[in-house]
Amino acid sequence: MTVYVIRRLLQAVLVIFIMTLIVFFGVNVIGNPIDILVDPDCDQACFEAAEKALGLDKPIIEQYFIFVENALQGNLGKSFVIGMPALPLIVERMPATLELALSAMILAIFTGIPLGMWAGLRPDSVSGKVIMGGSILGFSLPSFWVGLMMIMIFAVEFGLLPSTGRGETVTVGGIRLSFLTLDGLSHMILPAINLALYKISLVIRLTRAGMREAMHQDYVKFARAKGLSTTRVIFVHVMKNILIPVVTILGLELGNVIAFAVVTETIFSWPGMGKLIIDSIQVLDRPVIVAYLMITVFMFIFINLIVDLLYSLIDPRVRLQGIKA
Amino acid sequence: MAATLSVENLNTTFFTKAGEVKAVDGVSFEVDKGKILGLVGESGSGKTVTGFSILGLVDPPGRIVNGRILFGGEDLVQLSEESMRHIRGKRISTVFQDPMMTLNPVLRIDTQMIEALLAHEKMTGDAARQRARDALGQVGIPSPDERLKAYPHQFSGGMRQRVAIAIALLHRPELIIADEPTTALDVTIQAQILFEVQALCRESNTAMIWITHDLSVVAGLADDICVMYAGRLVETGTVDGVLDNPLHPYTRGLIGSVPSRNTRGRPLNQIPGMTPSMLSLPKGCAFRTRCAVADGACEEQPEITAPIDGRGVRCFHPHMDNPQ
Amino acid sequence: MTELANGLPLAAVSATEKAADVETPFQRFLSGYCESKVAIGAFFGFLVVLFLALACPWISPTNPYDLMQVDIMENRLPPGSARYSDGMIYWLGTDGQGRDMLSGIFYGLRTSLFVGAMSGVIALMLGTTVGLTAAYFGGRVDTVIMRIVDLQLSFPTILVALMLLAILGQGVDKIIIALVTVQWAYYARTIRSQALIERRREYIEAAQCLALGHRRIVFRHLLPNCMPPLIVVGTVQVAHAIALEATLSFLGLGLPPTEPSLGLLIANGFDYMLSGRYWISFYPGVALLIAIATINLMGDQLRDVLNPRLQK
Amino acid sequence: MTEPNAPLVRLQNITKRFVKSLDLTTKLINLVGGNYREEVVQAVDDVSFTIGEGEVVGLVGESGCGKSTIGRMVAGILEPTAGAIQYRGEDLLSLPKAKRRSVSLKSQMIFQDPFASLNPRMRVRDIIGEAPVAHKIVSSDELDDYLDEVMNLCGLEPGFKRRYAHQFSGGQRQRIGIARALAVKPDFLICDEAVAALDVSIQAQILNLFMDLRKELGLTYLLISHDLGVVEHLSDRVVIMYLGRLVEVATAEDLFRDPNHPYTKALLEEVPRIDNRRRNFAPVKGEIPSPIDPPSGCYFHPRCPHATERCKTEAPVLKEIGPGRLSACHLNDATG
Repeated sequence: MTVYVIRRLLQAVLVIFIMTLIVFFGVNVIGNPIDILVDPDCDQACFEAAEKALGLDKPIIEQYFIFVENALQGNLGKSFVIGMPALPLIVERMPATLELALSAMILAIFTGIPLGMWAGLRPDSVSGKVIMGGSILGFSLPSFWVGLMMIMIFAVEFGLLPSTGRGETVTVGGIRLSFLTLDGLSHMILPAINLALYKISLVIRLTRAGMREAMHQDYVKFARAKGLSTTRVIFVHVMKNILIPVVTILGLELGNVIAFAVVTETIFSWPGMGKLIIDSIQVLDRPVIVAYLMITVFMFIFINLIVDLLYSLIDPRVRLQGIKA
Repeated sequence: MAATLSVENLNTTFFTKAGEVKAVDGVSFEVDKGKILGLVGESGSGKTVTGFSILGLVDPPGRIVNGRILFGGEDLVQLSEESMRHIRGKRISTVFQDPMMTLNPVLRIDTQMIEALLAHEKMTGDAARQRARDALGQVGIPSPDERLKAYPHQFSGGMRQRVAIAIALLHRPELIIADEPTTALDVTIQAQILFEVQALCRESNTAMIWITHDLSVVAGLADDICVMYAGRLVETGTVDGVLDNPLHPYTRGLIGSVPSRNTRGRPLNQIPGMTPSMLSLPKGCAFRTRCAVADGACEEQPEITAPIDGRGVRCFHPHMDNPQ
Repeated sequence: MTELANGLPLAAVSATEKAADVETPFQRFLSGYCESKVAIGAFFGFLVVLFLALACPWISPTNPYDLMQVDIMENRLPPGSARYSDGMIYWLGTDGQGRDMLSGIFYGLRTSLFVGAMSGVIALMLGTTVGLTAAYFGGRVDTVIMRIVDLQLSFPTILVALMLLAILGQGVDKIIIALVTVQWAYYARTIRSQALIERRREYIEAAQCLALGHRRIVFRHLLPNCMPPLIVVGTVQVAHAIALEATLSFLGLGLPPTEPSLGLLIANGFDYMLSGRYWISFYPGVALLIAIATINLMGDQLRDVLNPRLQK
Repeated sequence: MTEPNAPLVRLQNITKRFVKSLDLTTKLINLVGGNYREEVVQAVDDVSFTIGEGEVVGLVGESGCGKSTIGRMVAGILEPTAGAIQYRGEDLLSLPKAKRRSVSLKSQMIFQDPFASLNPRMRVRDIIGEAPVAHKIVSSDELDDYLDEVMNLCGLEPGFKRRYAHQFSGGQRQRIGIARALAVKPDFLICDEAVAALDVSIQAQILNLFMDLRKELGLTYLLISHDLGVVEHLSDRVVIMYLGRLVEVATAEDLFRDPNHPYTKALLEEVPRIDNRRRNFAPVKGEIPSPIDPPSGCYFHPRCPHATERCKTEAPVLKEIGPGRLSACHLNDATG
């Protein structure tokens, strides 16, 4: 088990190192920010001065080492556009995105698993087929288009729900949260559903497939032959077997939800990291892009690590392998 | 004395897209207290479905369409699912073929044993744990206290099957249905399991149905034999009677097919042809197309007759020239 | 010899057999696929979409990118309006520049399907090569390749594509590169795991035992049997690629306005939506949905039919 | 039974180890004082025996004893870690590649699983005909006649050539597997549990086919099986294995009449027989140990009723205990 943890940690460090390389050199290929930032009338001298001020005159390798050194101290550069340090800029936006992503995940879990179980238990019933049809639809709907349609129906046509912004927020421990106020909550409903839609379909399908497979296993028949009640067979024997893969995949999907928030945030003008990155890409605000990438890379690696470790804890079969290895 | 279990004219049919499959077709037999009945047949003969029918565990598209299963004065076919649940695991328990598959891989052994106890009896958790531990000890699992906390994959195949048997024995059932429980095991481990099963049945006077394709195992273990072919019983009788003097051509062929010391260097007495598809059985006797003595009469379905006392055979031309 | 043969009912079978007796794996697959009416419907639906996309220069009422045919004055007309010049009906209305929506959707479908299919094919070939290499050579090669694949898969596709496009800029070729980059790893992982399963099966051992060449074993025995899961992954990925391309174009990072895809059409309508001109965003979205849904429905049935656990 | 004059196949001190080596992480941990060792499975441990021309040798053992690994090494699918395999006196492993290919073609294998052993995407004619054409045993023009011949030989209707494997039952599939092997004109068949997955009545058909082919073509067999009934029925000589080591080698007659090694005795005791009614099973105790972590000394000692102190420390060697009989047991030293 310890070996497993150490191995995963080493891998994580390696991945972060590789990612700094890719991110830094990748982003430096994007057009020269000077062209955008500097007044077109600027002469050569003022041009060079600007270059120097941004540290872009040094050789790229040196720039990289400066970048890594600064990054280790938590300094990921200053935004070219806003002039603020990039890291706090992003960290400030993070709660909004995480709030949205987590509510989408919770929505996905609490609607997806019951629906998937139902569809798995009664694959041939009308309700089962409707659920499956719905999940195919959810899988196929382009989420940005659904977002637009939601705005059009709920905000424009019926005026039921607000379509932009976070609404009223409450600051808890220095973090602004929307879901604690009624207004904030009403602002969250549409974006959260929008973001959750694809995941709900995914959870339904995973659960249903797992359910159908598990129901045909001998251990289910044996559990029934022991005289256990149907509820116990389903909620203990089958559930535990399906939840292991479903929870694992969902853990890994959390990263995906955070990334996909880019789209939802753009549509609903949700002031999160995603909106920031799109805006930054459009003006080539290099330090912000780099900072965003480094933070997300870090976040994903952290999430993956936690999920892997949890997985090895909840699945007894993996646990044993870990001990052996 | 009434038999522990009496199956009368059982018919279980699977209504598949490709057509109706009469997996069990008019099967009748009895098992007495303390006796072991060997239900023998090749793959697809309906022996497993017979076992599941008794337990009420036939899943759609299959269902019992006809017949009675008398157990303790009740007809199990007529019982509600809820009453059936109280019989399953308590009065009739089962051991399946693959011990790898029958224990839930993500639940600890103690969970799986204690839930089986609590499903039928009110008792404290401690008492249940105690019972579970004793049951493990009874089937020869060393240091049962520790093993209770283990997961199935931490056991070897033989040990897992012992756990399954321990679970089957928890409530001292009146009947155990064992479906090929030793097929997946090595010879020496199989012998250990057979030894224990035999001893346990004798001690507790439990009736048992041992479903298998292996005549040799039945020969050593069972009191009576039922031979199935294509969903129908073709021959019944005592082990000695059937194996020494098989009446049905299929039973004769089956016995002749088993290689042994007597057949060394000589060709085996094989049955020609293949097992027919259950979707397109020959009309009349299903064995007709592979049978050496079949004639026009066999295009009708033969009924079970008793040409010798205590024997049953479903054949118009039973092999009678060697009566003992 | 007759004694040997007595295991089979020879008399019952004629020596020359009819073609109907031979059920090829493809026929078996086909009859399995046709068991679901929805799947058949999806197939024909997809054929229609494909036809529209391929034939759009000939069947669409106007060429929306021929400025001669566009009247800027007739912008944002609701569905059913008639063209002033010749009375042609704009069945789905016109967009902000006065282009016929229906024609725009046909052309947009063409671009979307092309990008989806193209990136799918390239990613499939790349992924298959890499995955088979990993599975066949094993050892260190395998470890290195699979680390890269894992790394790639641990990052959300949209993020990787977004960054690539930010670096590469807009264009059909650029978006195909981006889509291939985010997709090849799925194919590689799928084929590798399948190849590892198949490699251990006895028919591969039999081929080795018959001293057949490595190339023959890989291409005639191993690869064809690895195809089923690849096909399933392929349909899912093509649907995913189409959706992703639309999303990226919607965000303004995918295709340039000169290569209009459905995502771009929807994005154009975004601005007019709040004023109730729904059709500019609505209809391209429906077209996109139909294209993706038919592919997903087909994929769903393929998954059932090609599932080895359900075969036998 | 006379000792076969010319050995067709000779296995000399064959060893096969499967090693799960350490990865970088565990190596790093070892550097800072960790103690992780490579996981080594000694699947086959210093095994030598011969198979005479025209002989049927039964190789018997329980799961994990390495019998299938031996079969695969003899068939050329796996390479031994150490030792030599001779085929008609030629050392298979040191032959040049092309030559080795043609020699190893003479040994063919029949597999256990009639479903997994046939390529599901090929027609019967390709399954059987691919190798003979590839190796230029027949030209593609003559292939059809050749296939008819081979298929008839195996009791297959030649008219079924265009069908795919899924259209056949288990027994027929096994015949196709046999035809595939015979099509390259082998001298030697390795049958790895070739009838274990079949129903009893079909099993008898295949066993009869093996006997007929032996007569017809003068084939030599290595019959790998856990089923003593099958082995006794067909074999001239029997090799018994336990946990990768040879335990006893004897002619079938001797072995089944008078087994020497306690493990062989236990096996023979416990095999269920049809003429053995309502017996009292008296099983040997204990589990089969894991090959990853085998016991010391004689591998069988924890389960052996006659085990002594010596058995716990010293592994017995395979010794001649009679004409053509070998056994690896310390008890033989004590008695004479």
